Amino acid sequence: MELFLMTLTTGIMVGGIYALVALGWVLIYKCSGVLNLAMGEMTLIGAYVSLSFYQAGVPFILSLLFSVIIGLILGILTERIFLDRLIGEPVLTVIMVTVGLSFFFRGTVEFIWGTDTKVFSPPVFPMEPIIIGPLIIGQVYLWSFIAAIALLLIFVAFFKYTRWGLAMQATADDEMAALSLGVSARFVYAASWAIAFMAAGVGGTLLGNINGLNISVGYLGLLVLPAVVLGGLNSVPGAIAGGIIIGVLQNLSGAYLDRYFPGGVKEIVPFVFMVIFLLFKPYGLWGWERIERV
Amino acid sequence: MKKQSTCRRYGFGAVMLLATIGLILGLSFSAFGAEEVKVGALNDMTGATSDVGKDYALGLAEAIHYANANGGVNGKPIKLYQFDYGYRVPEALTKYKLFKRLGTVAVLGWGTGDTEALSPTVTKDRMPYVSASYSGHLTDPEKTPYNLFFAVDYSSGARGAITAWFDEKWPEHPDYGKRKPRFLCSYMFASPYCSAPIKAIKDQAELLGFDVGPDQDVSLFAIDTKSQVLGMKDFEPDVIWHGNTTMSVAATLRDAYSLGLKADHLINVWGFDENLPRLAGKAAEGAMGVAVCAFYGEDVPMMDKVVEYAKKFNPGVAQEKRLIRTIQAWGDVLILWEAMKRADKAGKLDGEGILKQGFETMENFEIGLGAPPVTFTSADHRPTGEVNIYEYRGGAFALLKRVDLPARWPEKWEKEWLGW
Amino acid sequence: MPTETGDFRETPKENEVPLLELKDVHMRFGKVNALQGVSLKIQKGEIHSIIGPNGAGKTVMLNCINGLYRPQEGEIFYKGERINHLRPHRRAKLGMARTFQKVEVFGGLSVLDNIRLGRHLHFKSGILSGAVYAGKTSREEVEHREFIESQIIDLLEIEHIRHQPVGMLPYGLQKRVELGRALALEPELLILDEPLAGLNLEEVEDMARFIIDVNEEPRWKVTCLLVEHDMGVVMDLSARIFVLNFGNMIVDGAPGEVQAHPEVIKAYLGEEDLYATRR
Amino acid sequence: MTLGHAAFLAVGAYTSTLLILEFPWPGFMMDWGLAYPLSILAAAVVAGFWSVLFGLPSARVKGFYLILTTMAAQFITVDFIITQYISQIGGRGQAFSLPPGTIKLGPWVIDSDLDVYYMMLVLTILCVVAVVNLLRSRVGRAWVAIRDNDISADVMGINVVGYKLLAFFVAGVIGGIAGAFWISNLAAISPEHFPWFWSLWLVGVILIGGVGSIHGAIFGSVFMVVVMELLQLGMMPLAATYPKLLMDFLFIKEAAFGLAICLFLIFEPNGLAYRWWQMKNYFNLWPFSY
Repeated sequence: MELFLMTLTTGIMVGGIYALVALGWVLIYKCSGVLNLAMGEMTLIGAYVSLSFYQAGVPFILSLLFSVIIGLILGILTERIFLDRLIGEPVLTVIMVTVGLSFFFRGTVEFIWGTDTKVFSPPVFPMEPIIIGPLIIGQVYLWSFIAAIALLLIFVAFFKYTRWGLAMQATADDEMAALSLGVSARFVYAASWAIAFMAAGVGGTLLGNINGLNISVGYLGLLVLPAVVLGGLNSVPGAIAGGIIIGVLQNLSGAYLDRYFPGGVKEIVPFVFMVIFLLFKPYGLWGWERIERV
Repeated sequence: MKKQSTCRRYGFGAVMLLATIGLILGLSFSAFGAEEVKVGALNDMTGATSDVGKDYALGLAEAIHYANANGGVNGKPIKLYQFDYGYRVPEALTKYKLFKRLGTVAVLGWGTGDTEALSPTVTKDRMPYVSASYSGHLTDPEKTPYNLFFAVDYSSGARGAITAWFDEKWPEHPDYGKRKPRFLCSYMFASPYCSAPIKAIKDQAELLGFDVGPDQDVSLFAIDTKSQVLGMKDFEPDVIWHGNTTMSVAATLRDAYSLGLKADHLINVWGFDENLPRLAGKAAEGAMGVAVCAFYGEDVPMMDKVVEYAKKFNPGVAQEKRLIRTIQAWGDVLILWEAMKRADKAGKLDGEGILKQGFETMENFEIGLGAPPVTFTSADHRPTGEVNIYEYRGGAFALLKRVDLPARWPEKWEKEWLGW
Repeated sequence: MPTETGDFRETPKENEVPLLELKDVHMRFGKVNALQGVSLKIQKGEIHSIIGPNGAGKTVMLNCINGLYRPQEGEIFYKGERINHLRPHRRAKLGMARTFQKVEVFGGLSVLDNIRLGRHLHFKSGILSGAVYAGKTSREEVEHREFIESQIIDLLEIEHIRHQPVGMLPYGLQKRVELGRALALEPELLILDEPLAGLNLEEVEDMARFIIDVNEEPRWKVTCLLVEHDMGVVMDLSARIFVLNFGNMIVDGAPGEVQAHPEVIKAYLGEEDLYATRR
Repeated sequence: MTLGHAAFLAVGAYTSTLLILEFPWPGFMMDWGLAYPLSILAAAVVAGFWSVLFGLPSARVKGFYLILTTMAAQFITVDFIITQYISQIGGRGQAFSLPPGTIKLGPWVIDSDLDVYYMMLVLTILCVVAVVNLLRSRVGRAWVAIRDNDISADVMGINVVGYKLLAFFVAGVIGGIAGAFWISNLAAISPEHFPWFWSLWLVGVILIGGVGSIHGAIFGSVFMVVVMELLQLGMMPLAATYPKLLMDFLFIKEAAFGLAICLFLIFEPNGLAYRWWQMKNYFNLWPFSY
């Protein structure tokens, strides 16, 4: 029972970070219809940027902020340089461009930062565990979770209550109508990439704080795909729920299934689950079901 | 639509032309030098084990420089072809073929997976393959005569480590004498490096009367190991064997620390170096591990040369960033060098000569570097049975215990433990 | 011509099993009720039309008939056999073919290939012989090519364009190709979703002629189910007319009856100007 | 489009290898060199069915979701089943060694590069001919129809799900054959021979060559391999002297590869096959431009 509770809580905590990255993914998809396979590498870039600032002696909060700002710039640049020219191209082409981007980003990251594990030192969050009743929680997890949730709230508020947020929602719903109301679609696309980059950067930084940072954080970024499929591709609450579910699922299976299927169950379970889930509920938990019209 | 393409078509044609010319030039390129002894080296500078591989690669090059400065192979300089293969078996196969084309007399290899995969091929090619994989599987000359290394093999090392903990740490435990010590292994199941000694470990744990818990699978790349650590906690072990490399061992130690797991840690050769405390911080305090030679900068014979060459050839790499891996690289180069010198003296500087007139003539050969003396015979390629266990405490590595396996279990060492 | 069909329509054979029958079909999309208990009988050999204002659910009804949608309630019978559970391709095998409101041709393929695709069901060769190609497969290809050339291409008068990619053709010809593709199935029931929409006057006449041809020529004798806005043509061609409004049936009867029906006039023919003239 | 094709290559290669190494062949079959050809057939069939297994979701989903399932196929097959279980057979970890001389086709021992090349030539021609023929027969037309417009294909009596699964099967079969053939050129196989990168690389090849055409695929692969090999050869003389450069070069290569795909897709969305078509037209119409 204790094991169960512990895995459940850690699952939820890591899931919060996944949710943050998944949110960025859904945003891009909702606003511009781009299925982004470079999300993992975007996570990496953000994480490495803030790590570099932190190692250079900048306080953590500030370096996180710098990373967010750089994410914003990179997001806009990426959209302008690569994606902007592809509006109206077939989905396949756009997906492959994001795959190309992921190679490009990854190569660049490896070139600049190498492939070694790097850690935030001195640690940002103290390593001593917190004990709450029967639960022992690492402070890193707790703080990361709190930060992720706070950011999620900020993003949601941004969409609900700001002018830009509303403009983005409008574009996502009906591009033509939004255009006719004077919303610049190009602005919205760029903004969605910028926000996705920023969210990924924060998510990456938090993940990097747990045990250090190496190229495999990019793989964790890939996990957002099962998460968003679970939630339905175009649902923001779905992405958040999906992220948390994937986090929990991963940890539970790691703790329990590993005995019966030794080997990397933890890495593979989200994908297995995704395939099975697609068979029975193709549009996710909250996705729009498409009705074929002829 | 067609008009605008004309100029682009020429551009495209030009590219193709250039490509063809480049291809021809590339094919006609070849490098031959007179009277050189060619040695190939496969290193991992970018892959899963690059955390330890890069330093090893630097060490190899420096050690070759040292060998050449001291006469090479009886006057013939050694030419080193060093390639990064990213810890990928396919790439290792390709690079090995390239070495054969280049005409190398021996190869300095790296990982367990690729070394084991290549072993039938190197046996057929009679290519001495001195690798950084100290897998026990490679020590049986019946099966893998051309695979060699200078240090204690993983299986023996692990046996030694468990024995050292049993001798030194268990008696201090409050439960000593009341119950069996609880023990489990954490490693990447699918990695041949990690799984190579596991059978021997289980055997040794049984021999010493341990209670063995379920294995935990931790990927070499892992940075999040919570569920595994929670799985370990469930068993409440007294001691844990970590079979991975530094990156993931550090992650596991951190998670064990932050999730409040109270146990001692025993770490395999490639997970135990100066980087471990850097990555794991406080969590590394008290960690024990196998070290096949002295740590960088330790006061042992030859260390002055190692430091001198490191400063001379790689001044860009800070001294405090150099690891025990450099010393391990030196160890491999030094025995290969010695074997080549002996083979050359016997007038047979080829694969078979290096094996028979080189390696298999070594008896208690002292490499220096704090490594135990090595012996190879035509029936046993285990270099040594002496295991050094170090402990990290208070910011420094200190020798905890030296376990002499052949002395302690002579029967088993002689008859049972070869080749796994 | 209308008089001839007029004779036929006076004697509906009540005792015969209808070719197609819908019984109390309901179709909902979320909260929208697209069809609310629609029933329909189509007898062999007739041209039966469905009319109704935009959004009445005509296309939904066709989609239910050939299996693109599964109605939540109600039953669909084809030659007395319940076909609710069958997927569209199985229904095609039973002898249903259809065209679409917005043409759904394979734009990248040539006219001939498009029609050949329609012959899909009549090809027998499997994957292995397909890979070898020689022998059975190539013989079969030749046979069907002959059928297509002589029967369909001749009928629809599209010899001159048969090697052109369909995507490049004008809209009217694309519609014709689509009809040809449907005919290549040699169907018993041909479902036509607004075959005349978007055509110019001359093309409308051609198309109407083709429909009558396939309905009457002994070689074809195809029963037609037609959805159309062009009231003039509908009144001329149809043996029976089914009027649909907001998912409900208003009336199902001979053109004369329908025209006289007060509710139809109110719901639909009142806006006669709008539908009689082509947009 | 699949993002997991390496998985099917892997299934083929492993089926073939396991059959050769572990299956108790009667002595005469080994002597006559029948083991390898038979194992190729088995590999084709196994890979085909394995592919169908992952094609099953295509009954319900399409487009991006399908791409995701193929991606999952990669992770499940290669990173889990093969890495964790299949390659542990025999208890020696990751890689299966193929001792030289194991691969025999009848009396013909395939162990030099030239042998491999001849065999590849024969197999490639056979596969290309088979696929070309398939595409101009009933099956191929049905696939094209489904690709272009699955609804009207369905209405025309084409069993859409059935044909999709058939397409998966054929793709798996060809992947299986390729995988089984590949082992003839290797001294050992390991899961690392089939990374996800490879699957993506294959898609990249097809996009650079031109989507949906066979000669596009051939152009693309020739182009990519030549470029990569050239880069490799160009680096060789430098590598000996500057290992650090070699390391960085690997990363630059990766980044350049990504960038190349992006640029290709942006500026040459029709691929090399389109170029070929243009050139053909150019010469056909020469000296007029149109």
